[in-house]
Amino acid sequence: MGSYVIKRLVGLVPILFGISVLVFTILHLVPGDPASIMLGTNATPEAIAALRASMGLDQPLITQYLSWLGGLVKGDFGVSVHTGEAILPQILKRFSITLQLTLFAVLIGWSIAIPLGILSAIRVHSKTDIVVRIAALLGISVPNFAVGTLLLLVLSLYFGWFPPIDVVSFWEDPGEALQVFLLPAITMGIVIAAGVLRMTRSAFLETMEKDFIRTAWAKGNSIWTVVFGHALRNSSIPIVTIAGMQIGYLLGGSVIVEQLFSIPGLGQYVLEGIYQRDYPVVQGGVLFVALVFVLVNLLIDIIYTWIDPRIKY
Amino acid sequence: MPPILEVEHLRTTFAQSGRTLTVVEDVSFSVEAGETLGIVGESGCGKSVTSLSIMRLLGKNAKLDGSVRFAGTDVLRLSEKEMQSIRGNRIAMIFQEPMTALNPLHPIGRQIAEPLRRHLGLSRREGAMRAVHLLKEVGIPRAEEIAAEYPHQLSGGMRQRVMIAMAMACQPQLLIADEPTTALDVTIQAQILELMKKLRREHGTAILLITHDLGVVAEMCHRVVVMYAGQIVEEADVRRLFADPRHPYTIGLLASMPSISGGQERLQAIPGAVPQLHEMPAGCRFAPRCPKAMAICREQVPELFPVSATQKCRCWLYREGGEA
Amino acid sequence: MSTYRRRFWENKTAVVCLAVLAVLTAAAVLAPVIAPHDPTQMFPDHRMEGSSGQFWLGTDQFGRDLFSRIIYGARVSLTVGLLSVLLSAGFGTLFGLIAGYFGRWMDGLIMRVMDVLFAFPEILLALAIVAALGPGTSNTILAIGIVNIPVFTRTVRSAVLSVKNLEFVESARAIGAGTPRILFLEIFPNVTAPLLVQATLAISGAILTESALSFLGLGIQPPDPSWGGMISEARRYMELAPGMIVWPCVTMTVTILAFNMFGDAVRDILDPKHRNR
Amino acid sequence: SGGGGSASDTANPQPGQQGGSGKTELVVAADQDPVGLDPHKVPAASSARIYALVYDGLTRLDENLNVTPSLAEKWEISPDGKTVTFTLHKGVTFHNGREMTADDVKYSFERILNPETGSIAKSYFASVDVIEAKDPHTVVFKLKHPDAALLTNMASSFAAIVPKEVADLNKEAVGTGPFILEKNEPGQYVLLKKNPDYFKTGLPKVDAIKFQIMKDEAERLAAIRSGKVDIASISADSATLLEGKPGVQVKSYQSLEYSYLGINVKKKPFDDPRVRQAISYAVDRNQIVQTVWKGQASLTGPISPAAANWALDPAAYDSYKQNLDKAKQLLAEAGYPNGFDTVIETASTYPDMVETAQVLQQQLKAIGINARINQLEWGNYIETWKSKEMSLLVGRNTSGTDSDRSLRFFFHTEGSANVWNYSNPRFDELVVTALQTVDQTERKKLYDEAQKLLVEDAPNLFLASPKNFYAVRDNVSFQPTAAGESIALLQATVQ
Amino acid sequence: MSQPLLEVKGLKKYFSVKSGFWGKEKVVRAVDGVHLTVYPGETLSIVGESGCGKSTTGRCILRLIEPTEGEILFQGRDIRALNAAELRAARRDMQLVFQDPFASLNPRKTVGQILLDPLIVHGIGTPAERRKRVEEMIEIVGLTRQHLHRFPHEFSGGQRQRIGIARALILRPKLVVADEPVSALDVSIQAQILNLLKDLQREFQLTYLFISHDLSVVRHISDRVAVMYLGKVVEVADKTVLYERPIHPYTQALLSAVPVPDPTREVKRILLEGDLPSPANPPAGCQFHPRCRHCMEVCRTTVPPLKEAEPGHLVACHLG
Ligand SMILES: Nc1ncnc2c1ncn2[C@@H]1O[C@H](COP(=O)(O)OP(=O)(O)OP(=O)(O)O)[C@@H](O)[C@H]1O
Ligand SMILES: Nc1ncnc2c1ncn2[C@@H]1O[C@H](COP(=O)(O)OP(=O)(O)OP(=O)(O)O)[C@@H](O)[C@H]1O
Ligand SMILES: [Mg+2]
Ligand SMILES: [Mg+2]
Repeated sequence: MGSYVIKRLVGLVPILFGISVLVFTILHLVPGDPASIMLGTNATPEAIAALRASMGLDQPLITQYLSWLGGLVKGDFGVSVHTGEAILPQILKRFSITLQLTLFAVLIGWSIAIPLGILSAIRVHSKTDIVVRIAALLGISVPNFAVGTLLLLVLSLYFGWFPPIDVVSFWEDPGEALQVFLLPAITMGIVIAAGVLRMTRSAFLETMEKDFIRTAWAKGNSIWTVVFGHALRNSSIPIVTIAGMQIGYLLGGSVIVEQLFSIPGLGQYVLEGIYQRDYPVVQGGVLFVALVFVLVNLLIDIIYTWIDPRIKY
Repeated sequence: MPPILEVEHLRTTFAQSGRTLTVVEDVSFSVEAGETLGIVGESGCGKSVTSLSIMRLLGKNAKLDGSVRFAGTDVLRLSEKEMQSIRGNRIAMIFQEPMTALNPLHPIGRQIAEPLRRHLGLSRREGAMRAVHLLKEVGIPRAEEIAAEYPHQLSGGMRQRVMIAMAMACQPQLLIADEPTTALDVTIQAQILELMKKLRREHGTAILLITHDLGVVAEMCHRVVVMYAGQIVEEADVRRLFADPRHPYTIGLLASMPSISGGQERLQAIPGAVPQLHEMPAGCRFAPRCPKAMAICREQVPELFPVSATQKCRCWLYREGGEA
Repeated sequence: MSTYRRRFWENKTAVVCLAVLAVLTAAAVLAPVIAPHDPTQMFPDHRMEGSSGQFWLGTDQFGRDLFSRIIYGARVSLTVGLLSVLLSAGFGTLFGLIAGYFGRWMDGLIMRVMDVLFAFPEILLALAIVAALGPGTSNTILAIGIVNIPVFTRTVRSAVLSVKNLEFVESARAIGAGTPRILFLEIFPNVTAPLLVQATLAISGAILTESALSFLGLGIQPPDPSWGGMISEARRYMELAPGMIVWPCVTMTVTILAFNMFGDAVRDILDPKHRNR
Repeated sequence: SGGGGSASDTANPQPGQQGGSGKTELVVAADQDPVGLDPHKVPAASSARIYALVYDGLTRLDENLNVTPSLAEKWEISPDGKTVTFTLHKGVTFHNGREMTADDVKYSFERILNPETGSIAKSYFASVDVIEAKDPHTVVFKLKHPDAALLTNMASSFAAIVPKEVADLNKEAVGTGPFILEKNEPGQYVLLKKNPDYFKTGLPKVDAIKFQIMKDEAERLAAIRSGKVDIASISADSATLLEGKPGVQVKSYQSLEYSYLGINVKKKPFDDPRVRQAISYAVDRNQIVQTVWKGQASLTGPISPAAANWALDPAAYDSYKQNLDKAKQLLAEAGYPNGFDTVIETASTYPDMVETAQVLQQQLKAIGINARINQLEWGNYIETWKSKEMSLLVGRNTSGTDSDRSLRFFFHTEGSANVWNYSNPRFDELVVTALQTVDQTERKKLYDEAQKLLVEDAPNLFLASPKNFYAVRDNVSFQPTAAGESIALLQATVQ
Repeated sequence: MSQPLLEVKGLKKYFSVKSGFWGKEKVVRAVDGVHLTVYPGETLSIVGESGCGKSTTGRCILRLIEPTEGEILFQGRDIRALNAAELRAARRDMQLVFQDPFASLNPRKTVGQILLDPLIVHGIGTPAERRKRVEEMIEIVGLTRQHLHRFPHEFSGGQRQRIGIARALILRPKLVVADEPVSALDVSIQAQILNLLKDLQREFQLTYLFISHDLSVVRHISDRVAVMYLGKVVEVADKTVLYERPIHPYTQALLSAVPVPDPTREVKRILLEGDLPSPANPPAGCQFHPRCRHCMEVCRTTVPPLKEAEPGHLVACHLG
């Protein structure tokens, strides 16, 4: 296992390298440069030139890339060309917010999806099943910026409620944080729930047809034992897989939800970076997101071994 | 002494995409305590469905008619809860595929202990100890170690032994074995058949043995029921059946088997194929393939006519109760 | 195939969804005939009105007819959905076939490249591509298309892996068939089912991604209507003119629902084992 | 919201009389993060709204955009107009406790003028030749030529006086202003607290201001409704919604901004003034006012009507009255009787620009001009703007507190923001002369002519100057004006 | 005897299976030195338990998988020396019938297409001729022309197996490797297919390499029988000789384990201990020694060679 993890981590290097090249290339293909964006339509050419020079953008691209990469190898993500702030602390700070939001959203999503998915599978083809399935499909069919806006509107208009405006962490003030993250988490949770529900249902249906489930019934077990003692764990690999994908994606920051609810998460950070052409920010941010994504996948693979003794690395 | 299991006019239908499929039609048989009854028939003739009907393990789309009396009570009339207390306790079952019939994620010992804990209320530790004991009884070496292992770490034969240990855990009165050796190699099959014989001897368990291998039937069973397309076509004492098969299907079946002792230049194949469930012929279901089919065979369903005290046959040839 | 056809007609969901999609497509194709107004025509005196005889679903902030815009929007949204999926399915299938069939370093190389694309946050990738190429329908299609390639590659690859060791592939080799023949005539037809299912799901995903791009200001160019664009524009008028957001949302949801349910139904039809899922 | 990335409204608070009371905090919803806080380097509106409260300039504009004293108590201009002597307010300290002196002023302006700083304010002070600190409280500016805009420009927050000892003002904001930067939490909020030693007694009136970053209009609206924020800038649409609702008041003022359609006068067919004229006649500016701004905007020329002293009445411009026949005729004369195809570029970031573009596109159709809209992501837009290669471009400008900026900066042949390739020697002469003319009536005459000339030549169509809206909670008194948010915040009180 | 059609000498196929990560590569000796000779017109059967390497041997012979070692002479030509194009051409003469009638036909093709494919691949005949040949073939295997337009899933298992046989025979091969062609079928259907195979052999002068684990079927169909155990051939003989007078202890046990459909017969059975060992980790010496009743010291250390115990009867046992 240990060597497996090491091998996976080593395998990460080319992926991250590929991503860094890709990000760098795309970013520099995008028209616009940070200096003129910063100065806007008031700019004078010399002001732009001066700013570019102070941002180090007057150097050849390859030099810029290599010096960035050089820093990266040493664990230095560089500084924002706009504010001159170090990037890594910002990333970590925002990641912690995104992480909390994601976990909360996942919690909401799963606590809706898994019971309903199981229920739907057990009562397959019943009215409950049909309603649950359609609800799940609706959940993935509505754009989430519409859902988010609607939530905000309804709550503020009819209930005069608005989440606390300062984003606090769960470990600082759980009650407050709960309120802060509630709406965005619900907005994200709906999409998560829809995906997980569908997967839970189909995985469960598949498992419930397996021979060993018949064996479990034949032993005289109650439905409770069959479902939770035998079927659940056996269905969990695809569920964990999709959940892992979702978490991986969301940890990259749900750009739209963060934008909608002014959550200063990682997605926003990178998005702003793109808008501002803050190259090091985008490069560092995306790389970090990719790293997290891949690590989450690794974690999922390790969870597999814990779920299923047949899986060995 | 009344039979331990009496199945009467069992009819199992499935509701499927708007149609009703009758898979098992008017099946009646009984199993005495300590007796082994074989059910033989070709793939898809309803052997498994019959056994699952007895256990009431078919899905919601199945409908059961007739009666299945186990030790005097009709299990078809029991509540699900009552049924649960019978399954794995007084009637146990083993299946064809030992690989897939075991939960891949639970250790062997735990799976064997499960019925014990459920039905006999054993503690986790007692269950574990009993499990090891049972593993030894079915001839598994290093039982303590194996109890902690997972199904995928065992060979096919070992897994089937585990299945048997699990089924025998609560000392059931009836064991339903649905093709317990089909997936195994002959040498392993021989081991498993020996084991079943030994357990039968020691515990006096009645066995309902489902198979399509007439060799296994000859070796294991006291009486045999031959099924064709969801119906029982012949029922007989095992010696009678092999010595004097009556139904044209049984006769054809025996003739179409190549023999290990050689001697046939050409096999007597039964022409045609088993009819599909949704296009069952009217009259006798075997009629389209039957060399002796008569006009009546294509129109009316024959009853299970008694041929002798120990033999019944669903064929118009035996309508008068005697030889035709 | 006849059984598939029969199973299709027996599957009510599939038929209903297909009907809905057919109506939508017809509406999109016949937009100039059906739409009561030019979708970009502004009626300054009728801004943000509710539904009326003249404007069936009301008007937007410019006084443009919402009904006409939704119908024309179907053109854009369906085009974006279909073409982008065609793009990603095309490349994804090719890569997936090659990676799955040849395995080894080929597989390694292709899948690592896909990992790179996959690990890149989807919407950011689309955003960056659109920003780099400039906005417009074709670039939106390209961006969404590229973003979806990895999913198709993975789908096809895993389907290939499950098929390539089946005996019929071996038998094709046994009769002396060459690699291209095996790849395209034997294996490919057997990956079409997951491909089709993935495609219907991806179409709805693409429509949603387009709307997200519009939300971020980079979708289809105004004044051409796309549902996503209409919704993101209407967000600001949610209270003043709820119809502006409700109707496109409803249409879009129904469409995506139809695609998704159709995908599910197709899976059921093509895979008898998965009847219930 | 900042228009076209232009400098925020630069204005300085006027000294007030009353003292503050109680522990009061104002929460202001801001739509963007500040991207840095060095007033000489960062021109972004989102930054300027904050450092305008942290720093002071030598002068300040009042509500009516008149120049008033600030750090400079008074000033004297030599008769030839080329020497300006400032007397500094005594006893003014920086937030770090050190007293502000003439050396700081000299340092600040030299920093602005140093090309390496890259300050956009450098162009404001092109006339400055030498700066001398005569004594701790006297600074003398020697000019190359008389500069009528100098004092106004000094009121800009980009001309803030900074302490010479602070190396990086982005990391450490140290000014003399009414508020001290307490905390900057990127993506979340900026917290300012009252400067107890502010040199103008009685100001500011609140103990703290918190700028809460809320990028989404819907969110700002919901926040003000539920009372989570006290002040929020909102759009005209939202203003309609809040009008008459309990708990919230809508405050508005005529802004200095205007939206425009920029035309590249080098590019065919726009090189022909008749084509540009035709476009002007084809455009119904009132419809833009109605549709895009929901009636909450005024017609405008090159100078926003907010600068009442300088702006001409738009009614005076003939081409402002939509006249399709005339437009078609002009097009035909120019050789395009059937119109032509072209592209309108605009920024996706600002919905009003996109909407303006759409209305224009429809209106141009009427005279056969088929324009495709290209909405660009902001960085891309800036690039296009800079390129001088666009055909038509919809944008928004702040016309500036001084007419010199409104005209010379944007349209002089050498003007930094003249990306339209516009060049008219007469116009150049007018605006250069006006800059050096100290007599205000004389100056106004020159500018009047320049404005007319500009509308005639139409390198830009000046479309509408919107009102800006603030939603303000009932318990807050806050009166925004064109002079800027900062002055209003300085005066704001909370019950 | 005549010239052998097929000679297999020292055939080995090792699979390397990665278990664990990094380095821990296990070698599965699926086939570990197989010698076979098949004469024209005869049926040689390979029997043995699951996993003993029967299928791998069959596939290696057709070079559907690359053998690790050994010589495969088909009509005197070494199959292993052929290049890709030659190999494809050579496949006209050697065909394969598969065990699983469900997996061996492409579900997306009609039966007609499936049967046409071999002809197209080898460029045989004009389209009209091809069609004719396909129609003839389908009737030869006992189906009708109407069946050509259907898809495989519309057929029963026995019918599918007929289609599989038709596909193998449409190129008129000399050698047919039949890998458990009847083990998935019911007895009554199995009999039909066995009869068909026999008829076809006579009609087309086919040579069969028949792979099966069913000893009764093997007795019925073969001329000679080879018994495999753990990747090796342990005994080869004429079928009557092998069934009446088996020499290898494994063969004896195997034969005794088969249940006979005769309830009157006393079961006298040699019960083998334990399971088939894993080919990844075969025992040293004689592969069978851990389960053998007659195991001697030499068996633990030395691999017994396959040698002639009597004319035409080869055994790999230290006893024989
Ligand atoms: N749940 C079900 N719904 C519909 N049809 C079913 C169901 N279960 C079984 N059948 C059908 O009932 C018939 C009998 O099946 P059954 O499994 O009893 O056959 P079998 O005799 O056990 O065959 P085998 O030897 O292959 O195990 C088959 O045709 C099968 O397709
Ligand atoms: N591609 C492969 N990779 C690794 N091991 C393999 C592979 N193919 C076969 N084996 C192993 O080689 C051994 C022999 O396999 P083979 O399929 O030839 O057996 P068989 O005698 O045909 O068995 P069966 O009766 O089950 O078909 C088995 O242990 C199998 O697990
Ligand atoms: Mg069965
Ligand atoms: Mg095999």
